[in-house]
Amino acid sequence: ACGNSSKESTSKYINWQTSSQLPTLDASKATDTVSFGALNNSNEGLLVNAANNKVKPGVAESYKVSKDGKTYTFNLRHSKWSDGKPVTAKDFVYGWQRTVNPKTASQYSYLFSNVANADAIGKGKAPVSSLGIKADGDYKVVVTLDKPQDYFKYLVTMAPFLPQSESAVKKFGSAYGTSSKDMVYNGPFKVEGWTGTNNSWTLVKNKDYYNASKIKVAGVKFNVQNDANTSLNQYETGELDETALSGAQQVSKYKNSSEFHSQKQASTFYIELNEKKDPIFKNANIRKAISLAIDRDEYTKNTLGDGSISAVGYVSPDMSKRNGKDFTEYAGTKTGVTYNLAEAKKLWAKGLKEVGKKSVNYSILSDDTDNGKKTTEFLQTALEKLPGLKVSAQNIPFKSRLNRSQNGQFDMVVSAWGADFPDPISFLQLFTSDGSYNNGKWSNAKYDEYVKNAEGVDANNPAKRWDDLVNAEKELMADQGIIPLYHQVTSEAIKPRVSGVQFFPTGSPYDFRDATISKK
Amino acid sequence: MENKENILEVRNLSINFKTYAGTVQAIRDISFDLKKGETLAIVGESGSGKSVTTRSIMGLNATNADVVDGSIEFDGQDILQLDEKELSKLRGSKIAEIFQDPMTSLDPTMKIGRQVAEPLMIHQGLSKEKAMAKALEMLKLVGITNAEERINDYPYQFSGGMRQRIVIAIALVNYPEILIADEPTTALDVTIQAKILELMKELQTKINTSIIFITHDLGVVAGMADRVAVMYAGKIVEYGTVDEIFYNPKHPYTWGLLGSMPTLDTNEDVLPSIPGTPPDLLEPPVGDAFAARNKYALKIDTIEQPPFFKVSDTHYAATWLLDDRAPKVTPPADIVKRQEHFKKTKQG
Amino acid sequence: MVKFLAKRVFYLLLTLFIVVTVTFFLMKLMPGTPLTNEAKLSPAERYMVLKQYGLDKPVWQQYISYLVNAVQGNFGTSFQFSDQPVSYLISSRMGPSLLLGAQAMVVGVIAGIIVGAVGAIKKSTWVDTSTTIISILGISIPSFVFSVLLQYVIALKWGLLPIAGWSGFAYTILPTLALAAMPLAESARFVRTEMVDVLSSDYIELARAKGLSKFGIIYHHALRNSLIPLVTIIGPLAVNIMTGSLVVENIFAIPGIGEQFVNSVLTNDYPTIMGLTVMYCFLLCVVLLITDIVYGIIDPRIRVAGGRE
Amino acid sequence: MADKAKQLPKDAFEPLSDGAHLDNEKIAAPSLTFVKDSWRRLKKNKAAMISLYILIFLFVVSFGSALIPAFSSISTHPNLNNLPPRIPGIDIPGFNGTLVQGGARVNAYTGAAANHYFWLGSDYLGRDLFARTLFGTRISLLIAVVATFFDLTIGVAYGIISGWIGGKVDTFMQRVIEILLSIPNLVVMILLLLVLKPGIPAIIIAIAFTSWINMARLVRAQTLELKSQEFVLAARSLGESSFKIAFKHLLPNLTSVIIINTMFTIPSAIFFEAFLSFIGIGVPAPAASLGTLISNGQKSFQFLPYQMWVPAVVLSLLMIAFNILGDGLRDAFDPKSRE
Amino acid sequence: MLDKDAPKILEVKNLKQYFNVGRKDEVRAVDDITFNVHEGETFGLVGESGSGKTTTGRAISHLYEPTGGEIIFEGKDVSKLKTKKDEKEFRSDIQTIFQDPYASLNPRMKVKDIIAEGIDINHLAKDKADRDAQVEELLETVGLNKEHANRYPHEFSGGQRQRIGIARALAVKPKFIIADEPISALDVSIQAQVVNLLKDLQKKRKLTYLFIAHDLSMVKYISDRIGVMHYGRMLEIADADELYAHPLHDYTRSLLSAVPVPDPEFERQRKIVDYDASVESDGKQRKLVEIAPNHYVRAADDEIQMYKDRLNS
Ligand SMILES: Nc1ncnc2c1ncn2[C@@H]1O[C@H](COP(=O)(O)OP(=O)(O)OP(=O)(O)O)[C@@H](O)[C@H]1O
Ligand SMILES: Nc1ncnc2c1ncn2[C@@H]1O[C@H](COP(=O)(O)OP(=O)(O)OP(=O)(O)O)[C@@H](O)[C@H]1O
Ligand SMILES: [Mg+2]
Ligand SMILES: [Mg+2]
Repeated sequence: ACGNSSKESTSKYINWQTSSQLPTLDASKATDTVSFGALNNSNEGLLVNAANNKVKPGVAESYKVSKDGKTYTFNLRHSKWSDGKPVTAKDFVYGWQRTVNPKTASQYSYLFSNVANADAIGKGKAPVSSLGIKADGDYKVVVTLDKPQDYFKYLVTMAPFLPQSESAVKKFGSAYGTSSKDMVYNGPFKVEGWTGTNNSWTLVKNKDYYNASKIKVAGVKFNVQNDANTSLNQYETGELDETALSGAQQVSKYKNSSEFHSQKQASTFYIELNEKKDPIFKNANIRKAISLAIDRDEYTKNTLGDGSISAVGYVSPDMSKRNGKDFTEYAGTKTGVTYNLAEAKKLWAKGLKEVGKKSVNYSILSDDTDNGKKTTEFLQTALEKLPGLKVSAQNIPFKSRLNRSQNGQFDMVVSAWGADFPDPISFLQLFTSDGSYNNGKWSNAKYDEYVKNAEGVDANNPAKRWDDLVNAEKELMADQGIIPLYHQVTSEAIKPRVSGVQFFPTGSPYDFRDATISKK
Repeated sequence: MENKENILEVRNLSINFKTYAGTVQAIRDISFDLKKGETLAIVGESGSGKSVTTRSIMGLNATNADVVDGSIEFDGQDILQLDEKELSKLRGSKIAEIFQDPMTSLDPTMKIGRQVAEPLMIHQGLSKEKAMAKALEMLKLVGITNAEERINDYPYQFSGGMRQRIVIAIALVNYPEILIADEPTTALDVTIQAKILELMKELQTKINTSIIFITHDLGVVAGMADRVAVMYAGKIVEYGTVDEIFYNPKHPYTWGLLGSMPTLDTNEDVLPSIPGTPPDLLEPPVGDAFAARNKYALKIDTIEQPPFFKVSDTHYAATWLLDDRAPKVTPPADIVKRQEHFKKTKQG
Repeated sequence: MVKFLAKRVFYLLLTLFIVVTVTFFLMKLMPGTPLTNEAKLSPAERYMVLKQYGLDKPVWQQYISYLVNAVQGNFGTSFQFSDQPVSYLISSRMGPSLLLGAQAMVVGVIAGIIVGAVGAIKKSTWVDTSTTIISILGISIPSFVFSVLLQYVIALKWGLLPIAGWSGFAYTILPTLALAAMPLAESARFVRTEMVDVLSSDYIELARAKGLSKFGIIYHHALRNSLIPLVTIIGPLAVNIMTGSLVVENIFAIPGIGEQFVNSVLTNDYPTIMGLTVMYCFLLCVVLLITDIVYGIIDPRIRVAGGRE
Repeated sequence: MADKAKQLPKDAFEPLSDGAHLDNEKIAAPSLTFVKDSWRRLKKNKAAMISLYILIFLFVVSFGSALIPAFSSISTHPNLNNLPPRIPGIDIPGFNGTLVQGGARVNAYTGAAANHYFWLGSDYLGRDLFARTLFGTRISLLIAVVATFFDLTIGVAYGIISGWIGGKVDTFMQRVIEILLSIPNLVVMILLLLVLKPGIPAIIIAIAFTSWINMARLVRAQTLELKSQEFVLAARSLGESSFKIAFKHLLPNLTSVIIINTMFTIPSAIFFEAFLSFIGIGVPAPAASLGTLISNGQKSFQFLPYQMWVPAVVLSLLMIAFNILGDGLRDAFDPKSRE
Repeated sequence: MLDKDAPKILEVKNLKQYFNVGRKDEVRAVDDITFNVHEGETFGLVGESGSGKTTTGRAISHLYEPTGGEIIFEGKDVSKLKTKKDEKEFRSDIQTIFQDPYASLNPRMKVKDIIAEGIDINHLAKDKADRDAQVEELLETVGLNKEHANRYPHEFSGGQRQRIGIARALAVKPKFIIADEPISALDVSIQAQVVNLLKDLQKKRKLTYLFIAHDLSMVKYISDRIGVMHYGRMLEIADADELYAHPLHDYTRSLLSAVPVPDPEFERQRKIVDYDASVESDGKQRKLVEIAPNHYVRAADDEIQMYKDRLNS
């Protein structure tokens, strides 16, 4: 079956569906993918994300990294803001300082923590001006890091690292970034028609963009559409050029169609077991038994059915590569994610004996989204196959779930982590003993060591660092510190007339600068 | 008075109602006439069929009513055969009705002027202004003080007596030939009732309309009626002139009615009363429906319905007691007293 | 009348005060802050974020300032939309909801009156039965099912109207229909009962005795008297529409307040939830107040009394 | 005139043996109590009776099925998911296990599923939709029962107290109701969700807060009316205590109002819950109400329409039946509709 | 019949009963009325609708707290009954028969339980059998069959219901019965049944009646003395025959002139006397004055002579 691509629009604009509203255009305040998407398409940072885990020049025509990996020098091209003012090194300095400044209350300032003095500034212990970014003339930016950071090049593509025009920020004051008018742009597109709260906005080609001649589409119209049926209907009648496919049926309808696009997200869903609250989970056999009892293939294929793939480990595949080989191939262990009910039962029995219990009763916490509910329902039946385990389900809104995870108010929780940038460390740093997202309080000295080395001694040695990361992943899986479930894959249908849209697993989800619309 | 022409002739009217419980034989073969300019009172206890009778004269039978038989001749046409359109031409113009309860029979949301003017606009095709002017006149006629101002008031702003006057104004505004008054004063105080009755009599002479007056208050009947028809269980059991009915009643039911209502100078220790309750019209008894409550009942009453016996040219009663074969019974003392009184006045 | 009004306004304010207070303290019981990546922030940064939302002060101070601000129509800043005042969020999304609500109300109530009146006039016939079925279906079929069917059949299969969105009158038709079903059914039912009563009242009998035609009776006497009490259910109907709009706006992608409410609930945007709650109550109170006043104006019986039981 | 009389017995004109026939106070009709009388009238109302039977049927089947293991514990078979209805021996499209896919009707029961029969299809976890719907009906009815409970306790008590005591107490209680009334019940629910986790307790509390208001108002109005009735005055002048009057005289006379209103509370509670489930704050998985089932079904409505139709039809049936029965009871209890 | 020297069973002194005191819609339903009722007599109360008759009756049976004045029943001030026992005793001594035979019986109770309510409250029955026996006897007293005990009120006609109401009142063996328009809602033919029953009971049980009615002919027939009320005030009190023979107050005259009499002859001669109520509010101080023995009229000092003249004319 294929999507009988009934109608197509003739609009010069690409009509794009998005499931949530645009919260802000203020780079310092953005926290979500919709904002990131709008910002990265309407503004340009030093570097720009490119396909295959690469970066390409943005406002910086070129850059240099010092030997010790601590100093980055970016050479800027001559380009303009949409209000006609030139984009200069000062705009980057100002933008970064503004984000790090605790007064701004940016929630992503932690991304800057390797930039010199950033942490001290964040704690209010150093002046903002001491941040490790300096303008050398109008067109050269020099960044100093506290310690080498192999993936810094990815960070500078992200929205919080975008330049910000001081004059614009001053001019718009508190309204800055709260509507498409109260903002200036230096990217390939400008945002128009966004009042701050409405359900649609448009990325319109920015004629002041230095590379404007290369931009082939007039723009992209975004429509917020929550209801999956409605948006599919709109897609099929040609009102939309793109729609997210949600649920098994929508996915399978388009799976074999040329309109089908799927994008692996750098995001993994996993179960955390609360070792602090329920010491029984300190027992590795128990943890392994739980993992082995879950048939992930059945789960992703039959229950989720939205194209997401069974977990191959913790770090998601197709995000980070070395020598053309994916991280998961290096880490290549399936021990923590296989299904073997017989073995599970054995381990479970053994584990129970070790902790001296006959039967236990736990709840499993998850989001109240569709998938969240399906997940708990599935896990409930799957885990109750372990004799003596009784599971109840709890589905609550995302933020409440987050809160309860962090406060340790759970037995088992289904968490998800999406990488901020395409490097395994973005995943692995979570589960160190003192990791702030280590909600289950799993603790493993070897693992801690590997992660520490990757961030420290081996930071400027890519090969060793890579090994550290691979070992950390192996250790995590071997000890079953968490129980990975699946890696999220988003699927969408895109009309054949649209091509050239670039998708990314982290940061801004899409890039329209190379998009084209074929005329019929 | 005797030779006045009949304006309405009801013949052999029988009406049934279909209900969940069965068929109610509400009216069973009644016939009567109404003469021009006279007032005919219909009396009888509750449920005897008074309202059903008048309703069919208005052509306003309930939806579950079934006219089994009979005719109502008015103006050379049988009202029962008219269609809704022809009926509505009659209603409010030739035949009008005053309802029992003045508190509920006016539209609470319409100004009273308009309510009085409505029949004029419908039947005479008058413009609103003209109709209102006439309505005003009528309201004055029925004694609404300050009518000019009050014409724009709503019903709730009037007292019961005033409302009844308005209802009368509505009924009379087209000078109907027949006015039906179904217990028009039961809901009112005696003093107000007296005034309303006075007013009706006055207006009747002015407009020369015939009135069918329904009540169970024999006092009112005595004051209002020229002729009286007594109904019992869906039948007329006695009719005659008002003097005949009050002073020379022949039917034991009429005796009972009269006796049970003390006059200001009644002072017997025990009031004559009619024992028991009226029959169930779902299954009217065989023979005389009144037999079960009649202490003068004869055997034949349980076998055969009594026909009308003539007492005088104007006076008929349906009781076997008037049959030659029947034993002579002495009516209750109270009635005898009346009869004596009657004889005296007739002579004197 | 003035006294009556003053009293009602006082109760309105009291209600709002209670609602504001209850909401406020319930929110306070609630875990969660505007922070998404709380764990990664330094205490200073965390403090700054909290300060930005005024969450750094003691609860009673927050309460006082919330009250003071609420009086001025200021409900703080949304968690979901950074720097966006809740009042702006509400006001900018009010338009579509009000328009839809009003349209649905007008369409629903008028159609309901017709359906109900016809049913009452043709009481105990097949017409009555079918109008009764219409109103029972309207009450019985959930708006979300009805919306989906409308969209599927009329927009998708027949292609008569746009599927969803908000750009012009055509876009309002389906959601209006979906929303109007409930008021239609409710008012049809109400009008029918009321009219059956009225039609058996003495003054209708008198109107018939006056010789009015069937139409005249209905038009001049029955309708008005059966419609006046309809005003009393306008309030509950308005509530129905408010709740209904939550679903309908979502399905038809209408940038209205209902859609925002669901979103805010799902994203734990407390200031917005509070603002919307207060606003819903306010709207409802105002609707109830207006219906009371209107009732007094159009029903002559209580015009002078200035109030009703 | 009189001579058309037929053959009469000889003693026809004798008085009836004195007074014997005057048994005037006899009531011939069989004694019909109010309930019997109303029941008789209800029985004449076909639609209401059918509704009553449907409701009884749904109650019995949904609660009865809880005793049958196959229905009470619903197992998941992720590999048998999303199968359309198939009933053995029936070959009508829609019930023969076929499905329209990409324009063609195909048999969905292939592979592992070949030997299974899901009479009303299966859901995304391969659960039997029939069993799930019964379960959902059970939950929905349960919520209805709870709403009824609050209606009958809080609502009735509040109404009686307010109306019966009157005066300042009444004014105060009416103000409270006015305030409660001007808070949309969805808002109540959402506020509750801030403190409680979503689920049946939260829904029940929300219903407890709001559902009884209508009942209280109706009961109060009726109480006020009854209060001035002479039979209540009679009881008072006999020295009956207020409490006893409320129980012996008011309550029995309120029954029809109460029953009728209950018939309308039930569907609105079911509806309210369904609505909450639809916007995602209803009963938590794996429990499901009809609302959750519809909400789930609606998401794949275009592909697996039966997943929405099955619960939607049951829900609508419940709503319609309760409404019609309510209407029927109103007519049956209404003294005005007496013949 | 009237025993002039019979002791006073009830004294109403300056009774005031206002509603909604202090509000805009204050009603002075009963405004300073005084009268006595002697043991064994029937005191009739007439007056137009809204004149305060019912309110007077209810105030006497202590269903309202009087705004002012005293009600003394058998020497005890009704509003000062302290103990439960006194209260109970009082409640069973005074009973009311209501106007509306439909509204006065609880439609959801069996006749048996309606009648026995007073028996239950006062624990007058030894056991269930005794209770049934008492009910049966009461039914018989009011002319109904014992088979009726298990039926519901709606199965009875108005007259029968009224008799059930009477039976209920009699159940507690009262001394004093307030009959508030007990026959106004009944059919003419039934009215006599009830009136006869009341008279009969009075004789047999030595009851005292306060008989309230519209229907003056009936009031005259049944009452020994009559009080005429208007606008919450008592305008005239006299023996029944005296009142009819020599009505003194203009209002009484007007009322009498309006009574329809079932006698065409009489009716033809009838003249309605109008009454202008505004004289009552001319500001003059009026009180009940005994113009002739036992004949009281509400009069101002300067009117006394006029009334005396009227009496003798
Ligand atoms: N629409 C109807 N359906 C069934 N029975 C009816 C209907 N209308 C009247 N009846 C019955 O017909 C009989 C006569 O009723 P009608 O109203 O004429 O009595 P009435 O003499 O006017 O009594 P009242 O003095 O109480 O007004 C009664 O038994 C009544 O119950
Ligand atoms: N509970 C009450 N609250 C306010 N006003 C009342 C109340 N009870 C009676 N009234 C008013 O008191 C006045 C006297 O009423 P009451 O019932 O005593 O008159 P009545 O003489 O019995 O009249 P009717 O002949 O109509 O029975 C009337 O104006 C009535 O409206
Ligand atoms: Mg009648
Ligand atoms: Mg009274």
